[in-house]
Amino acid sequence: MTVAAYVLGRRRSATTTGVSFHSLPGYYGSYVAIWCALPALALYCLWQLVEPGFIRTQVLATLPAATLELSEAELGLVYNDIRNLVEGNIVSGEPNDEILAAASRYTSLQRISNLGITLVVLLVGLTSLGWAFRRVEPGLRARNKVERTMEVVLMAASTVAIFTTIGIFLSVLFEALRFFQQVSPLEFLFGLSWSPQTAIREDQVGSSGAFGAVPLFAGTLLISGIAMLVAVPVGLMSAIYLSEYANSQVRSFAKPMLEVLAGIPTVVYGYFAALTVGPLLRQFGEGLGLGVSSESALGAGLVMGIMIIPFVSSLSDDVINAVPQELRDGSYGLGATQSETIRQVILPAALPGIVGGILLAASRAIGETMIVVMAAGLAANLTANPLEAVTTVTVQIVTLLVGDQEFDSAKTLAAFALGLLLFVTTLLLNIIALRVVRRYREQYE
Amino acid sequence: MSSRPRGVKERVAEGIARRYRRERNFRLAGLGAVLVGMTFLGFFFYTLIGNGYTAFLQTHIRLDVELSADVIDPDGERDVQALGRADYQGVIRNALRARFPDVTSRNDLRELFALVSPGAGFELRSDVLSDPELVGEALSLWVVADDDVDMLIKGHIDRAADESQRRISDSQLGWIEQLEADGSVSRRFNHRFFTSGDSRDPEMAGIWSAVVGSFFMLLVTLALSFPIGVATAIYLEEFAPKNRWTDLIEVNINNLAAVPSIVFGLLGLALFINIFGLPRSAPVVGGLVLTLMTLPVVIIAARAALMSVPPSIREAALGVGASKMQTIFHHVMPLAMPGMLTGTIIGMARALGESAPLLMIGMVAFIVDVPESPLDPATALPVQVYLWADSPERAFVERTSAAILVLLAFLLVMNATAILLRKRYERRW
Amino acid sequence: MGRYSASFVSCVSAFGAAFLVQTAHAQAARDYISIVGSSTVYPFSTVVAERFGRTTDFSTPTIESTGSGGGFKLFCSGVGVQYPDITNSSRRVRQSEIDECADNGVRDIVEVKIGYDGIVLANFNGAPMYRLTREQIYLALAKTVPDSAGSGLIPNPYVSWSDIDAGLPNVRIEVLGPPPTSGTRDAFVELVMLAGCEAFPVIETLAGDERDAACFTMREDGAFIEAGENDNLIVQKLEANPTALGIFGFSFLDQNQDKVQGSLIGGISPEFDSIADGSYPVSRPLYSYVKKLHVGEIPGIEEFLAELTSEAAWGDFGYLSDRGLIPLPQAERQAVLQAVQGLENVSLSP
Amino acid sequence: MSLASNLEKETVPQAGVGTAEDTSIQAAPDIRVVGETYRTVGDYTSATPVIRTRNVDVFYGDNHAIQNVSLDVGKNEVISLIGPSGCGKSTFIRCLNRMNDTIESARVHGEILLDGEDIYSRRMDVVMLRARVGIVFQKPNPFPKSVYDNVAYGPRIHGLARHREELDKIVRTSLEKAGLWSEVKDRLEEPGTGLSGGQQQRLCIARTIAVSPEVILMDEPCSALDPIATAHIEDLIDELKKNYAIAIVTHSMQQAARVSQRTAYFHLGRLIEVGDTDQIFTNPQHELTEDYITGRFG
Repeated sequence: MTVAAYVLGRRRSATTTGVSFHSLPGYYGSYVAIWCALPALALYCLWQLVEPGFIRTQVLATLPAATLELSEAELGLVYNDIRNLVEGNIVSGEPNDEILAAASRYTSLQRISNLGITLVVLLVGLTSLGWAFRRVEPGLRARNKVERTMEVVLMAASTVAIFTTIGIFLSVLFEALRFFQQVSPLEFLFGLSWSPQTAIREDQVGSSGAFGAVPLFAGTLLISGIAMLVAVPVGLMSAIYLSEYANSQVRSFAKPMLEVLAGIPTVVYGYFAALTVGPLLRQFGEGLGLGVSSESALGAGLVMGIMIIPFVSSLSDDVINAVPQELRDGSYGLGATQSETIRQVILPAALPGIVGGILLAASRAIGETMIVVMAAGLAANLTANPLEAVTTVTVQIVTLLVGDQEFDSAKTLAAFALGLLLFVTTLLLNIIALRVVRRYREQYE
Repeated sequence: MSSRPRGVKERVAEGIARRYRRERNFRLAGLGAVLVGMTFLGFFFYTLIGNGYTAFLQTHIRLDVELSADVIDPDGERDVQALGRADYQGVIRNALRARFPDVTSRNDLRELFALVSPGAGFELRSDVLSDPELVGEALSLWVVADDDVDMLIKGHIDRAADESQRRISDSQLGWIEQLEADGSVSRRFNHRFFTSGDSRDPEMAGIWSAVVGSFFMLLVTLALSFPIGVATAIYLEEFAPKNRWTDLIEVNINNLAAVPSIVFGLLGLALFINIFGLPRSAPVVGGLVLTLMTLPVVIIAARAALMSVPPSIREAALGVGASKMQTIFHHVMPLAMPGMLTGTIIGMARALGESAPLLMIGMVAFIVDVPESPLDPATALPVQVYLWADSPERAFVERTSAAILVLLAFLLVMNATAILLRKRYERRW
Repeated sequence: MGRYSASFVSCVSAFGAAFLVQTAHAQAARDYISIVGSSTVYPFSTVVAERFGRTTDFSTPTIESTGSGGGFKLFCSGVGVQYPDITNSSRRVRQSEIDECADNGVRDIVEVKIGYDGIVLANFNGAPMYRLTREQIYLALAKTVPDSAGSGLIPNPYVSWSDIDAGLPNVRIEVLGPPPTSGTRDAFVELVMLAGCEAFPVIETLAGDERDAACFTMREDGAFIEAGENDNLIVQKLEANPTALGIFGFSFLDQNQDKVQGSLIGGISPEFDSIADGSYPVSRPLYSYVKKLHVGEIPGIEEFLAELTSEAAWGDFGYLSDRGLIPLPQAERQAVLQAVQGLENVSLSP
Repeated sequence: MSLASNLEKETVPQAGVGTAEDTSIQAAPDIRVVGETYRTVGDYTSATPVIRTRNVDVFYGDNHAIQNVSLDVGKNEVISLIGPSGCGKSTFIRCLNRMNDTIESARVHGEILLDGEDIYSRRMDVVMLRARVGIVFQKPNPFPKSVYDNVAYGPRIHGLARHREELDKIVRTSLEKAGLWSEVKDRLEEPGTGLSGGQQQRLCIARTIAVSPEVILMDEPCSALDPIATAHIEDLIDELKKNYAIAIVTHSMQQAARVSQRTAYFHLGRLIEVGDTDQIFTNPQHELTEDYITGRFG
């Protein structure tokens, strides 16, 4: 099958190349190429979708009636066995004659199918090519048509985001609704206590189970806030230094190096936060006579801040570079120092972009999972004290989802409700942020 | 000059020292910020290399192994099936017994046999299968030591500690010291770490299947997120009318960047596995999930890059009669390419290091066999790191660090490639 | 002209096509066993799988670490190649899960009890070893405890161990343990907390629900720290924080003897033999569940089960015991083996 | 590195490019001059110089953009610098307040004195220098701030106003001097970028005046403006010369004739001729000047 696809692909590209030899300008070439490729491609894809089902029906039809009486699922297993045989994999037990017969049927069908689709695709490709080819004449507005096609493609690409959102929404919605049948939404939204200590086994009833999401969101905000306090100044100052002060060698070295920070697996940061920063802060705090939890929000926040530095710096760097040189000249011409120019002219001009970068970084902080899973612990304290342990929404989602409890218990379903809530919250935040940035932009552009 | 307010020069002069001080401080703050980032990076590398470099070496023990034909190939036909079934671990055990003939009690033998990795027999087996001529010969073979022995030799186990506080018993220690004394213990390059798949025996475990899995996943991610991301950015920035619909798309994109990665895992589970029927643990699903996750990053960066192309370029192109599409593809896009690449790299880096969503789609799995296509079950490098980090065996600690080092090496290569690309594009105009 | 745009279009469409073709090819034949389930069983199951893959001609099974609940969810979704064949669990299957399985056509499930996992309380071995009783642990970790007069329940007032018993060290109570979603936590609560709390007469006077709440609820004021399920991390945190205790599986204690020491519970030290003979009180069984309908259809399941239940694997000196799994008693092994060979259906009735 | 800023940075050196390679212009008649032996025609000194330059050479990398130029800018006068594109006039005035410092590859040799002090000496502070020698650029470049903040920017950074009233006064007088007050007095809080092109340029002049410089350099201040706006600016220059020394680079000979008292003609990085504006336009001494004035090239 793969070989057939490969041969097909090559033939198709060969025909396409043939077309672009056409003496008319490239647009006519593209036009014909699109006409040649798209229908054939569509047909090929369609066939790929239909074919397995078709072959399956045909192959199973050769099996004796007794086998066919099995349930659909079990038939699937038998069929899997046949295909294992065909593909030369190890099979379960010695194959009997029926299975062998079915396997040879499978092989021949597959051969026919491949041959057929090759011919059909070629035929369709050639036909539509011929049709398009004949239409190529001076009056044809090939460019408009090609460009229209491309615009549609571009537009289609932009809807992926919408579909993703809908997909996410739907995939968490139903489970979340089941959760809300067990726990009232009001308690979930405004409850000040989070303690999903309900029993795992049914004969262990009675432990306290509180599902108030407020402490989780407070914890998330606390940790992200600390992270932003680290990342924004450091990231922004790095961006400023690299784009305004550093010479090109330093810049070309330091910028990618900082970007590496974004690529370090979050698991590694998690270890670093849990094993190095956490205990360090604890010792330091004890030295000062403060009770610092070894899972303090501060530790997780600091490390998370380091991680998102490149998100702030990289994007800020780009927007700072995009500020026109005239503004710098204007400021220098008045006798401003470089730092005055940066603070009072460049930064205000770059602000919308910088805010965008910071928002992206903030989003990353809120959604970050592994660092907090390892370093922030699971204690849902409602506190603003960064030295205490807090937990975040994402930590709870992970813990609840990979736990050992039953899958339709309120505990697991709570993860979906949290996911939904987080999703909706960030959506609202983003809408607000977009409005703010836009208003700012309208004012100064 | 009469109308100039008096003392301007003096007033400027008055503040100038202070302003220069601030300038210097500001500059230092900037340098400091860069240094903070670099220091952390340096620190990370230092710790990782410190912890991980030993994983690239592996302790081996030299044994005189007799591949007696009676044991391995009793039929004498050199039949591959028969050769494959033979007890090679037994052969190695016999060699150990021959080396320490004093050991007789059952418990002591158990401890003695534990010096050699359980994987050693499998390696001997594949040696013999690839060269059946070996049967009947006596070889001096460097066999892989057990992970506990490895840890001892590398100094992670304290020899002076009380017997109850180490994994190596006193008698085992004695045997190892005997072996060391006659030069039968050596550390050699750990090629298995790079060529084999996961294993529960740390000395046999490697990253290759995870590397291949990550590669397939990134391939899918890059192939989808870059074109879709760039196309979306172009559409939104250049074509889309400013209306509620595009507002909606824009809010959506920003929002998706904020969605916790594990939620993407939930989506992947529901959509790709349950609805599309794609197999679990497959890199193609991982790639699709990571595509959705990295798309917003790519789109946002690509839009910023498009935005920073001066309008004069567009006007110039439109002015010579290019269509809008031509203007964008011939002039604007090449100029915006460096920025787009930066964004894509950040996105890909994030995808490369991501493990949380893969949990939901079955990629947090024990995979020994190296995947051959994006549809075979596979795991990914960060997941491998995560799994090893959670393994009880001590020897996985250094392997975890080493795997992270490899991951970072890939990342550096990616960044370097991007820099080269960026340079090329920048030179083009 | 148009070269860029044409290549761009073809690029995008080619990727789209590639994606579709991939989708169509998705249901490739599966020739390996698919195992999901508990992260506690994972380290044991993987060893068996690896041996199996090495010593037979079958492919090495893939094993996902999804948690017991997630494992059952997947396992019970249906019969067919896209569903796993075996799920591991650190607790026994629930009736509701069996029902859900049956609803989806997964009628017959074979239960394999593979061994015991000890749960230990351990601390850094540079610090003094704790000798605790279950009552003391209960007093240290419960949210509400009986007051000194023994007349009612009060919020846990104990700050340091010496507050509970003058014989215990005067250090802050700090115990790192698993979250409420974990089977380890569940077992710990039942085997330690419940046993500890029942020793107090005042508990007996409470009604069922209240009594359970009093016994099962862990304190939430920072003395008991839910530290996630990564046991290695707990071990390393203990090293960084010598006064704290941690709750984790025996295999991690076994591998880290040079770093941590297990506390004595009721005078018994958590050692292989004491757990195996049942004198160490805190251990729980681990299970694998097999989909009977897949046996004979997915290659190698029977052989895998044979490997799992071979003496070389789960026996007293089997390789699983090297990894810290406590073997079942000989007689129980025989019984399980028979049930597995006969592919007997799981039944929850005791 | 962003493309936009790259563009900006690269256009500047181009202003001074073209000396050696541009053979078509080199083929123009009778350049009698090579290297050291060259002398500017006319009197380049001023009786009351604010800025004196002697033997100035500017290099961009290997490119010799300004060669051996000596010229004074006198008090209360407008001197205009004319010449064909790429002749170095912009480069020259950018040297006068060290704006060329911002270009990495630029090197300046020779002597440039402001009130007798060498501005390239170590003791001269560039911030102080630019406060004393203001510059207005070709393209209006108001900051993305309000009109008020645009004008107040200079006084603020230099600490010229002790309190708010003083600052208000400076802003107001500057805007009045720039002839903009009546137009913007009700929109002081609106963004400066929202004004029309001519207004923006006057805003930039007001911004420069607000620092009370001794010299104002203008680099083709009207080239991006319409005739009405240009007339405004020219009136303004006429007004400003009472208080400031002004050097203006212009493309337009008519403008030079209208606003300046002295005119300097640059050609391929050399100062060819300098003299009273009337004399230059009516009776140029040098052949090149004559050719340029009469429109034979340029």
